[in-house]
Amino acid sequence: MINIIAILMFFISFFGLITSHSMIKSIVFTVLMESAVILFFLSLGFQSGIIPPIGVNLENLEHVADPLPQALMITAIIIGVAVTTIKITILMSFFRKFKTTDWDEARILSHHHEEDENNND
Amino acid sequence: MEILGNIIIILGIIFMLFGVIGIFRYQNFFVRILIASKIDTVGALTVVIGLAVKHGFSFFSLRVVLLLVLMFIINPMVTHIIARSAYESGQNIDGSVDDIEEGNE
Amino acid sequence: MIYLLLVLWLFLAFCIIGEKRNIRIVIYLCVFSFISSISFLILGSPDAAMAEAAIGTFTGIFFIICFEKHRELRFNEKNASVFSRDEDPPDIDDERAVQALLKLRKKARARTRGKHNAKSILQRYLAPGLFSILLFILFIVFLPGGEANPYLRNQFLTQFSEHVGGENAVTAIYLAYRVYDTLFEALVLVIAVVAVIHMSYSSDILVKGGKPSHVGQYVVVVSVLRVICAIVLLFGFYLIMNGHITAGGGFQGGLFIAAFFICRYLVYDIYDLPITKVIRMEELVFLSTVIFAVLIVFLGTINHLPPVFHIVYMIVMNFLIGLKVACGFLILFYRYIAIERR
Amino acid sequence: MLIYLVIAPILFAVLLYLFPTSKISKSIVIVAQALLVAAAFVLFYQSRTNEISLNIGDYGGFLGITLAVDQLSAIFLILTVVIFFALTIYNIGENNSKFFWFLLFLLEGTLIGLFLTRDIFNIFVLAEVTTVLGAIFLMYHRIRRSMYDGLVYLMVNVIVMQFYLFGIGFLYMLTGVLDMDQSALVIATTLDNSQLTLPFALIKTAIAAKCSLLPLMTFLPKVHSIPDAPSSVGTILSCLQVKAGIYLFLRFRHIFQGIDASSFFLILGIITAVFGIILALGQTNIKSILAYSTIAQVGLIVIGLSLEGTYSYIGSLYHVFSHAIAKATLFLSAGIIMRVYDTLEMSKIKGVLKEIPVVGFVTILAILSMTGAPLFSGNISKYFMMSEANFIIYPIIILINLGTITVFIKYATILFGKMPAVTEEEIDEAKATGVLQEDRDNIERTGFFAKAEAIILRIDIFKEIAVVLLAILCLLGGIFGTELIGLLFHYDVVIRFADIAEKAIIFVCSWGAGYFIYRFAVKKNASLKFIGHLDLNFRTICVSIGGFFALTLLVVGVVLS
Repeated sequence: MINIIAILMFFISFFGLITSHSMIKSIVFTVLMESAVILFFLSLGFQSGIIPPIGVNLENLEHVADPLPQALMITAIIIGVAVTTIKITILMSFFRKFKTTDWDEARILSHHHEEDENNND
Repeated sequence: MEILGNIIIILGIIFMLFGVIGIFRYQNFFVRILIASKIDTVGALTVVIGLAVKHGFSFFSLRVVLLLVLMFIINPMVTHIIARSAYESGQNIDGSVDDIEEGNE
Repeated sequence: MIYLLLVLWLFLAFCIIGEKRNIRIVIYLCVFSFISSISFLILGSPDAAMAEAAIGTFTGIFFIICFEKHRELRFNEKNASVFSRDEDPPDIDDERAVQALLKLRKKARARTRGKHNAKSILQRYLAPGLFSILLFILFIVFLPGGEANPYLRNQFLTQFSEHVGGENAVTAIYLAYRVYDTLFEALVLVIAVVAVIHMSYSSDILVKGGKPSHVGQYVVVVSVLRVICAIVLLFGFYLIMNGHITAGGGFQGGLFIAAFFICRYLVYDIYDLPITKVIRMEELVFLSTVIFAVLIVFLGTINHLPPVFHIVYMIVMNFLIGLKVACGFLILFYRYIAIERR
Repeated sequence: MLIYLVIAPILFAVLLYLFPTSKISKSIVIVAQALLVAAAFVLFYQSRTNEISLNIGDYGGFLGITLAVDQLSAIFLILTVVIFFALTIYNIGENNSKFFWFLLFLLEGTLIGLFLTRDIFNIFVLAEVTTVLGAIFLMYHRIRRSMYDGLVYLMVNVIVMQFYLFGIGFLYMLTGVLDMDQSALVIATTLDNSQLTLPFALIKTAIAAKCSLLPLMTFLPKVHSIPDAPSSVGTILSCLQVKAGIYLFLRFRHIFQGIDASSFFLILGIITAVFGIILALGQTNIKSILAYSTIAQVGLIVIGLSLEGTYSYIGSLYHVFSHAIAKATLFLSAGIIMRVYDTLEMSKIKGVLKEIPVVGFVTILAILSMTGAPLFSGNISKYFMMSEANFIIYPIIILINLGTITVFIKYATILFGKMPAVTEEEIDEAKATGVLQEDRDNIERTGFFAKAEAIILRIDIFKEIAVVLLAILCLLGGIFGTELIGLLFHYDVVIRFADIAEKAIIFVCSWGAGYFIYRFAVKKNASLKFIGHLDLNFRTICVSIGGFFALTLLVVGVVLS
């Protein structure tokens, strides 16, 4: 059930990505997408009354969570935040130059040299 | 001990319930922030005290009490800073808006 | 309980879709991370929950500093384009170039605005919505059935205390079995720091003349933070030193130490951080992390060492990673408050 | 040994960055690079006899991460170090900051890591690192277009890698391991195809975007050909990053053995190649032509890999090699051309052969190799690719080659003619619009100043050495083709002289036909130009990712089963 919620979240953020005109929103939706995947990983082997894989003599216990996805997801979270900071920085540099956060406007503005040349031909 | 703890936790949840009703009841920003801070402080603190009582005298309770102290310090500060910055950015006490920058919808 | 939280989680995503003001989007994002963090905790992974909580806070802070630098970004995405000459001169000095850019912007705006206005909300959202629902349904139809294969889980749970030691299986995997991944993850942070410094506009690499925090007038805040910041630092070191026994570890502890420096910035208005030295330190720590990992794990030394040294290895490794993460986020924070200042 | 090939460049890069002086001694860089090449060749030599593998930490039981070199990894490893060596020579004469070398060595280390690792999740981590590094490298000069395209590149790759991560989540759930070979074994023994459809589609979506297959192909070449980015980054992205996609394609085909989607990828490859050629013909910018022709060649490689048979497999892999080297030659010489002419527009570049004869000559050699002329490496690879094609695929490959020839005839027009002079008005206008101002920061574009200030521009001798070396490699790869294949693939191949003669005739005819097509159909075709400047915006790229995912899911789940 939780994995279905994660998939739903994944596609809600996908919907956000294909509808939003704002760069900030797009960055936020990629963060949401990452969260959805992380939730999916952590929900692998979920059962009610699950306990974290911390302590001794875990091998006898049935309800211990899978430690591997957790370790993987810590890695994924950190990579996610590093990439997000880079994205924010690019966004700021971009905004400083062109004063816009709209994808379409940004495209027209940043390609305008080419466009002019095409019109001249 | 456990029954006492449960009673205190339920009391805390009732405080929170009143707080939530209050937020919807009043329209003035400052009244709302006052009530919201009640949820943070009174409600959450009571629940945490209840937890500590429920677990008795143990290491877990010690940690919970530490948490309680932190909440006791931080929550009022946060409320204070929200209210103050609202005031400074032009929200009047009587509820009218001075020149707060609002993006048009 | 968890389903209730997750429904709220989904609801927040819808809120972000419908919201137009950027500052609110970021606040929703922070709440979103908070809820994810609690859900992760309920799913039995306190380490990931702690990382997510800290990360959510930091991402929010970075976004808000970014908005503080360009106040027009805070509100409506459509309003975020007040282009006045006197206020913020663009990079190009030449008057004609500015005029050309202005004209072009006007043209671009007219073109896109026309497109935006032509469609109603239904037209804008119907086709993408149907497309997303279609993808979702396809996904659900082909969802593989069957239970999760517990092979590696059982292997790790039964063998980690013998192989690596400690009581936290996640830390054991993170620092010993998959330390190769961890090194690359540390590398990504190094790259992010270097990239942010390279790509952001600031007159100097030093943060000299950065913006004072102006929190000094908030007497309550300053006096409370002065007490809190010591606890934050202590808690950070607690997490690092006990990473192998309880939840937490180098990364989470490092974030707390970085938070301590942010408190310090707020309380004492210290913004003359010698950034070049911190960068150098960060990279030295990264180098020593790699070399340490190579010496202990990659050469297979860990299997020949007595179990006590396993614990020592994990504490040292956690400490190095914590120091690295703290330096990295410290540089990021100070860089963000220094760039594009007014 | 294995691990130091990955760790050493990374350590070296960080040490360079820590180095107190801002200028890096050139001899250090070149010695480090030469050592890496030597290490890679030693490793290749060792791996010929038996597969070398290393389980990090010696934990066994698939608990740790395994690195291994087999035949496939070794080929890509050699390719990576050779191209990076050429890039180092190319950049050695330039006044690059240490940040440049930092990025270059990190990219080399992570790409080698990507080719060596056998862990599915580790591939995700390394792919993210290479993406981030590529994006930063694109924005090295921090100007104009590169920021928008760099942001799009970063965002799209991050989204695509989320699909990949989702896929390996399902794979881990089903197989319980993260090791490639073991999961292939588990999949072959215990799982059936209906369970694997979803992870297959998710992972293939990511890989298709990495090697820019059908719906995603208009965005990657745009990124590869950003005029403001250093030409080294275009080379790395176009020659190695795209090839990394091919590598992952092969690896995951091995994992999902049960799902036979080769006919699907065959069709995709054909369509990709055709579209790549049409788009390349519509370009007016020399770097974009090169970038789009990469897409066509990737399509060709995917066709070859989807055919059954050893010869076509070997031919395709050899084509990865020969195409990468020829494309690197062309990209780097385009960098030199850009420096001299200070433009990438074809209409303004004329008479390269007369102005910079070495570069012109090298360009001719590389074009001959790309189009598959006899005696060049492109010929050998295409020969083997076609030797097992059936009667439908055979003419298609010849037609695709004809298209490639037409594209390169268009490209070759820059070689002849007379170099146009710079007028006073142009200089005035450049000063007025601020282009000149911007170029001050841009190290690569100096030709304009030379012209404007009437200085004779001297081309860096190291750049010429690099491109000449690469061109010689193209030629060697053709002359010693069979020996090289024997060395790389451990497989003795025979080339019949009659076939070569037949190919030569077809080749000459193709050149004739290509020239006529170019002369009468391409040269002044407005609609081609319109198609060439088709530009997907960010939302459309996301939609096409989703569309590709749905298509793969439906084809694999419904049509093929």
